[in-house]
Amino acid sequence: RPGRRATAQAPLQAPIPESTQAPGARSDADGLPAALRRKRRAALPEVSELQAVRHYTRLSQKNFSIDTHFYPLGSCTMKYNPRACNSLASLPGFLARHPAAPESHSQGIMACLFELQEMLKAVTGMHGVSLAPAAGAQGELAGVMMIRAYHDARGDTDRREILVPDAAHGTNPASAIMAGFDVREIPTGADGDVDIDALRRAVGPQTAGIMLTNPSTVGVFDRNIQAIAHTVHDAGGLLYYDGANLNAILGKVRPGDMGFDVIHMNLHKTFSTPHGGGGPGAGPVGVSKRLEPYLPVPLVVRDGDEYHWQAEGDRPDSIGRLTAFGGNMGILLRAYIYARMLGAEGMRRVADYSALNANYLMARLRTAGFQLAYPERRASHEFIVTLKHEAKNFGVNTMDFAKRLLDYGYHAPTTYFPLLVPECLLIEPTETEDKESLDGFVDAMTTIRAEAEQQPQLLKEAPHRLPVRRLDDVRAARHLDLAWRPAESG
Amino acid sequence: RPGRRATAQAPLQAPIPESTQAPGARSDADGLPAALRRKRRAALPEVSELQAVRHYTRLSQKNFSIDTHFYPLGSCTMKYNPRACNSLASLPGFLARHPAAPESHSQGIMACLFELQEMLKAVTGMHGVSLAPAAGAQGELAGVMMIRAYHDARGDTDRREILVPDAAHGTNPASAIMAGFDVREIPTGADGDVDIDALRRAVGPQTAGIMLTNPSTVGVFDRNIQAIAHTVHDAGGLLYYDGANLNAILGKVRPGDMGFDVIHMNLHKTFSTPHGGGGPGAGPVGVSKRLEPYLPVPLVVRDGDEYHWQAEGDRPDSIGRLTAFGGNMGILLRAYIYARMLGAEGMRRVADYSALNANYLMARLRTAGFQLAYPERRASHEFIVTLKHEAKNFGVNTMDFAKRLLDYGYHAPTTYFPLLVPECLLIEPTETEDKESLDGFVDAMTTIRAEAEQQPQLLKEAPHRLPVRRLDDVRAARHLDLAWRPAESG
Amino acid sequence: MPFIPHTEDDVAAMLATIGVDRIDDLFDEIPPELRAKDLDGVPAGVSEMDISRVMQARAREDGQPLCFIGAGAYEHHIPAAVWQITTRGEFYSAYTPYQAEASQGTLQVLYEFQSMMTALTGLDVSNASLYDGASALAEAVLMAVRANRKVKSPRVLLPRNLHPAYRRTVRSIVRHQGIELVEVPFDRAGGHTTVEQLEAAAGGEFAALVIPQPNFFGVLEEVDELTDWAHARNALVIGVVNPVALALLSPPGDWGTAGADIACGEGQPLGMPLASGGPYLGFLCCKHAFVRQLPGRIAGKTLDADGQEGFTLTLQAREQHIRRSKATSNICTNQGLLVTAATIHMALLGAEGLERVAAACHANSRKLSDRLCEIPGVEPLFDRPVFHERALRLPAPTADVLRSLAAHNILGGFDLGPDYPELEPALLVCATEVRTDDDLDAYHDKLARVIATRTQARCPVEPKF
Amino acid sequence: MPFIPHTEDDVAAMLATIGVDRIDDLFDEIPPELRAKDLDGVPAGVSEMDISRVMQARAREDGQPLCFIGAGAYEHHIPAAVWQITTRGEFYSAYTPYQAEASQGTLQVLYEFQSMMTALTGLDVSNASLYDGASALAEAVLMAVRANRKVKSPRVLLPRNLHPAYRRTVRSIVRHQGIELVEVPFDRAGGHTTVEQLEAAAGGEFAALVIPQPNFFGVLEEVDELTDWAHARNALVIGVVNPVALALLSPPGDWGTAGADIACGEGQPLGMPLASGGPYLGFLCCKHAFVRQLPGRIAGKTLDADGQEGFTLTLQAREQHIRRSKATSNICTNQGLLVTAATIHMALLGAEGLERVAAACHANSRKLSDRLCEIPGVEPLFDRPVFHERALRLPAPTADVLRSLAAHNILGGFDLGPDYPELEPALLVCATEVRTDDDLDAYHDKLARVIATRTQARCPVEPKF
Repeated sequence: RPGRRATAQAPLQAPIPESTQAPGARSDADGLPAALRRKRRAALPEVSELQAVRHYTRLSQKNFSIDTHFYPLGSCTMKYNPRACNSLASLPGFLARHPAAPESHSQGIMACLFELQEMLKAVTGMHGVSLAPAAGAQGELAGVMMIRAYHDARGDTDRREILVPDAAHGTNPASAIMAGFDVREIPTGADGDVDIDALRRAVGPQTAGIMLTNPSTVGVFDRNIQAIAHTVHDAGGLLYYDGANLNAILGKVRPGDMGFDVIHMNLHKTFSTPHGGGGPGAGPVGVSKRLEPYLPVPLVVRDGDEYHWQAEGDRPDSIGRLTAFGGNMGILLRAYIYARMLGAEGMRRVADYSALNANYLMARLRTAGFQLAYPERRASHEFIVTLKHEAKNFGVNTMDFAKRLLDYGYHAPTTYFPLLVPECLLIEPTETEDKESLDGFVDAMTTIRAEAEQQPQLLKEAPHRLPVRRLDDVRAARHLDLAWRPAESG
Repeated sequence: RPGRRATAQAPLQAPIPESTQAPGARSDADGLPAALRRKRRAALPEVSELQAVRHYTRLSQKNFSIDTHFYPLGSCTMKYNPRACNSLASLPGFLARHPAAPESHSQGIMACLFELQEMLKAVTGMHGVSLAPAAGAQGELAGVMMIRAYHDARGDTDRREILVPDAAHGTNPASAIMAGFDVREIPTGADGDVDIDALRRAVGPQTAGIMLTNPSTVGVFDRNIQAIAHTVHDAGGLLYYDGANLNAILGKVRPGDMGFDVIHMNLHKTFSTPHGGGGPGAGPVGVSKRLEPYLPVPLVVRDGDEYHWQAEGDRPDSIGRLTAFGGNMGILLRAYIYARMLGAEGMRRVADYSALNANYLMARLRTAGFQLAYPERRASHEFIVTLKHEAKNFGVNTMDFAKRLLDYGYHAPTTYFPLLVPECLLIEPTETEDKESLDGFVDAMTTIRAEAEQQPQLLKEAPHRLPVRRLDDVRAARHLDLAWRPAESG
Repeated sequence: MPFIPHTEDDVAAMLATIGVDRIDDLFDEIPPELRAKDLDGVPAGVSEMDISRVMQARAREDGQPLCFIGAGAYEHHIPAAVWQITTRGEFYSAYTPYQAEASQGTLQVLYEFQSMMTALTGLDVSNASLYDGASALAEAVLMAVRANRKVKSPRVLLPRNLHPAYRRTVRSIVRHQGIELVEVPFDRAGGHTTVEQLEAAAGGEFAALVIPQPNFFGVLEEVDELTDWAHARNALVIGVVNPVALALLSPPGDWGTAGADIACGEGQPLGMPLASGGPYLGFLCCKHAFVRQLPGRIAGKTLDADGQEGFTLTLQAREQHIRRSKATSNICTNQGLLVTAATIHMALLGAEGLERVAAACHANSRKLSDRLCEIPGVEPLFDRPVFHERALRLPAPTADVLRSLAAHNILGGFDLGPDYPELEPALLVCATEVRTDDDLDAYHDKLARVIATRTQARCPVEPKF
Repeated sequence: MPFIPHTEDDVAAMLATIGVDRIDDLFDEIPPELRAKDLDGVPAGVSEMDISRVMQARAREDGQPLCFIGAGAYEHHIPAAVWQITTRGEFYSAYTPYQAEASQGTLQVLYEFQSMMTALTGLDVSNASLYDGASALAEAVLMAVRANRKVKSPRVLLPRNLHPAYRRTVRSIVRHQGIELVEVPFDRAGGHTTVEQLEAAAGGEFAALVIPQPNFFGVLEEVDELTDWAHARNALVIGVVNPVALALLSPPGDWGTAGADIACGEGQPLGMPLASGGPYLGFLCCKHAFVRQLPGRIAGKTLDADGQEGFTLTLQAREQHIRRSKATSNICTNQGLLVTAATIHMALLGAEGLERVAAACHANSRKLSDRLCEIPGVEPLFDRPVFHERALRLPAPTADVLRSLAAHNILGGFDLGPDYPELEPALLVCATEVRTDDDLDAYHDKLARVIATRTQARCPVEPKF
């Protein structure tokens, strides 16, 4: 394909676009000892501005994205990212502020952050919120570290086990391990709820807490949540809420009211900050009163009309700092703007319409003959279709289905997660898609199943209409090619 | 195709995106007499923000553009539009300024406009410049109107004829007619220069002036320009310079030095303001001293440290105002920024490298066996290939060639213009394309000629790889469908 | 080198292919005596960083005063999505869609724009834009004279309460076409144009009547009556309309018994920033009968070789690049990018959204003029219903008042004096939906103080020196 | 309804399909007593226009003071193209490229980013970003302890002249992994870390040595010597580097005889605005031997079913969504959009462009510190070569001086006192290429005045009251 790596392949002696030159700059950087200087120029691309613009513009067109495609990716909440959030968070005054600027020159942004903290508290029912974590996984880490700090502060140092349902996101156990805990899995019952008996057997004096998503990753609201909370609390453990699925219940049910002690939120999911091809996210944490001393820094507090930062010195029990400069501020601003545009009513509507879309899509797919993993349950904002019959009867698997969906202009739902459902498609339409999108998706699914029956090869070789055909992941891992190198050196 | 007209087909009772609502607005607009009010709501699209964003994002992807494709479109100077020009001209202070803001609140933009006037004077060798015309064609109109005003002011009212070479842009005669002139065509010689004998025969007491492009639309610099100037001036006529091809000689030769009395510039060509899918342009006019009183208003003048507007009242002999608010200011700002980034040296480089690219591409195409219209001449910034042999031998025409180029990812050159060359491709690579682009274009042309020989149908049915196949222009003109209408009304 | 991609090796190879030694040799057909010596007056090039600094300083210098000027250009809220999409490279850096197959994005946008403008104006066809509202009116006048087959007169009635800059622009552009522009006075009490005044001004035959709705003073005309009057005289009717106002006001296609024949106006309120006056967007719509007299580009829907729908420029036989001196106009480049912005803007707002904007502007302007008329000596200039802006009589010279307000960073409105000396001291004020109650209060308070000072200063006090 | 596309008809039809009467019925599995009553604390929704007004006011409120703070975040010129392309919807609103065929744009960008970072650092492989420089260092520390098979000790040497916020972040993140962070003091005259100090601090075995280059004071470390020293003790070397500085400074891969093993740092200088501290971009590169210990996403080149080249995420077996509790890290979402910006930024500048930026910053900072040291009592704190910023000793309490400067809209630098009380009064200053000579003069003049006032005030004058 012409243009690929054109950037790095251009000759090194090419002149630099002067538009980016720093005039007056001399390459004889005075005072730098020769021994510490670079000997060979780095093999960076050497291209003109037009070449770069054209290259990256064309690359962008090879992506699916919310702005171009329906993206029913379960557990990822791929909804519309309002353009206003981008432009207002990018106002010159916000972009220019240095992270170490004094409070006297920071009241504008601090007001936004403070109000965001307050809104997140209100909508989750938590007592305190820190915006510091840079993404959901970092929020999880902060959350479990706070659980640990809580037990440690009480001298309850034998509580070294975190319970995690087998349906949980992989980040849950990974975060628990990073916080120095052991992980014990709790099975999910046939109805999709946590196996409460298994939970009762699992809790004990070693229990530090449980990490739960509710609605869970199987797309249902765990009806026993109160029993779960009592069980864990009675055993001396704390409840951690994985906010990945908060979109489903935003403003309808509050994690704090369910009995959770600590929660992280994925602002790039529930609060519609951009996914950006894999970040940046933001993973604020909320806590009940007893965990408040441990919140990660910095926090914004208000004193009269003035806002102040609280850092390590002000909060000696804090689990500390998670990034150098306090978090993904530009993302927090976007979430703030989005939350203000929604308001309380709009937040409730998020849950209403994401549930409506999910249940409608589920109903239509069921009618179209697809098998649901939990047919007796309401969908939350997402639900699971299992293609095990299609796999058995037509010899095509979920990945084949997924790749064929790309050909029809639909991003694939989440595949093979949660692991406990075979040939699993986790489907989350979100509230910002219209009925036409959902109906189109049902049509595509139906067509593909007919294709699976009649010409399964079509699925197995899919995609056919994308910039590339199916990519060889095994080869990628075996013959590692992770960076381009100039010809002479390799 | 899904999505087409989805916008307007959505039900009218759909709610408006609240993000765009004016809160507090009531639809009972007080004080408006019922008789003057609208009876039926207009059939505008009723869609959500995501639907609109997705629709227009996807539409954009169906376009070729400089940012995605090589665009060797002769006479159009499709070169890179620097992104900095866009962002700096869009600074909030510039966007917010009302056209009727007082001079006290306009010094910043007026400084830019004044300096742009001065730079355009310097690089064209003209005595005065007005930035008022909104596009090249309006600049032409202003130019010929000034010629008329000049003759009229001298009582020389019988000069009613404008001479135009047969190779000229269609706007030349059209503009002359709008200024109330008659048009007489002057033939082009076999070498591409104006037929000077024909010109000598044509001039007379009826001659108001001549409209010339130099380099001309056949892609050569008219070597007799001084003789032409003398001939016309001696006959009492004035010389009009069509600046469409100014890119070819920017900073190398100045129209004022060639003897031209009036010139328009296409800022969206030579000064790289965006073409925008067909505008906005900007068509400043420059004049020699004797035409200065007639410049269109407004102008910016400097008095000490202050800038002032000059309008009708200050310039009684002006041909007047061409738009309500003085021109395409945002485009003028972009051109100003571009001109400042280029500087004098950069302007000369524009001519140097556009000539280099054109002559290189011409040499390579000649070697590849294509026939040049003027093989003995240097190319200016553009040149002409004639496909008359291919048309005769393979039964494919220039349009077939052009459409097949699209399949290879190259925008077609200008076809069938100028009219005097049969099966004509007017090719202008511009200075911002690199050698790889030009070489790729030669390869595509060569491949297509081989296809023309072996499978001409491939060309005749082209394009094959675009969002649509070849469109039926005749049908479009016969069965006029110029606007979508709600189903109920037809 | 800014924007030049060539490496030294490239240049050497290219020169060798051409067969010359130096780039300058490529200019050897140019008479040497013509070669430019230097470009005094063009400063040396600067980096993107440096020009950024200059532009930021200049943009800041002009500040962002509180603006109550309307007068043909209106500050509306523009959804962020509009320009983020419009400036995508595929729209921003595309050419006129002559190669239709490679331009379906732009072409469909043009078609949608035409559809939306016909929906707003109630007429049959729209072109794909002209330079601005004033030049669109000039083209409308030329078109009407060409199109009117019943009346041979080249006379066109242009009311005095039409925007002064429009009147001047029309005069500039049509002056050499043998057209006579007849000015029609307005009613001094109402600010509108009456049939009686038209009768008197018309005198005899005329090809077309121009009706601005609302007119320059914001006053609403009796469009039905005026339209029928003109039609009864075999003249064509040209409506000059504000597209946002059309969300609430009767569209030209519905005026009178037969509807106006042509509508034109300024598209700026549909998503274009004020931006010192441009680029804006002229629109021009007409009845189907006149489509071949319509200047400018037009997109049409057609089929491709597979029978699939697609879009293309059509009726190009009207245009200069085909018809040359016989074209309907010399226009070629129009305002494509602004069409894109306007189309996205209208799609985002929808009809109800536009209605709300219009209603909010109207309410805000009413509130403003009511507040200002609490100040002694400030009163409405006309007694007829207005839309969106209002002309006020002041108790002190307008220019002085505006200057004092500007010193406090308030742009108080448009001074009617220079264009309408008979109305002095008079001011045209406007408050769109973006002005808050605080803004209105600030204006009221400052104006009250300025006027109090001014009117006191009128008392004959001897200078002390 | 903001961002909800449903019409009433849609809702009715959808409810009928589902078989419920009202949307609220869809929540009937939720225990009623858990249903939220109200959301006090969440204000009513506002329009885009209204929130625009709020945000514009707040952005203005924080002003744009003249900033001479570096300390890990640097104001560089960012070419306009960078963010105009990065915020295109296809990059901005895309998900993590798990469906590789539908994500070739993002994946190729990641691959190019990895290529550029390995070129800059001189190491073999790079991941596709971490949250920021400090958390990247924390991951580097964890990785080094895992990867060092020769030394079992969980001790890691962390010099005191490493950025204080980085030290705190590392401590927060690794605290529960049984890792001991050993602080190494710096040389009080040079500001750098010496082998002698390392020897003394190390005591015994350690898994890794962290070397910042330049260090927090801007002082250059003798990286070759330190690297060889650590390698001789079987420890791994982690370089913490500024990517712009790497255009001029020896890359970690070249340090000492064998090169550093891991390099990490803050990618903000590669096209990210200061933006109050984020989102930024952590990078992490290492030798090929450690690739399976590398946390975070990695893109690789592979072939598709037609044998055509393409890109995909690879080595996912390291990651949490596959390995769950055995993953190399819990990281999942990273900083994809910033990677896009950094990649475009580097492509636009190229190596020479980055060199010029680095050289200009360095020259500007030298000029600044020279100017400031003309002021009596202001002098360099350390005598070793510096890059890009410099620590100064002040003749007056730093906090007071900075407060006075801030009152004049100058942010004079980073106060070293709170983190290094032993250095008080001391200030870290920086002037990147965006600061002009006028800016430097303004700072000099204001600082001279502030210090003059302060030092006079120190004279023992009796209060008059």
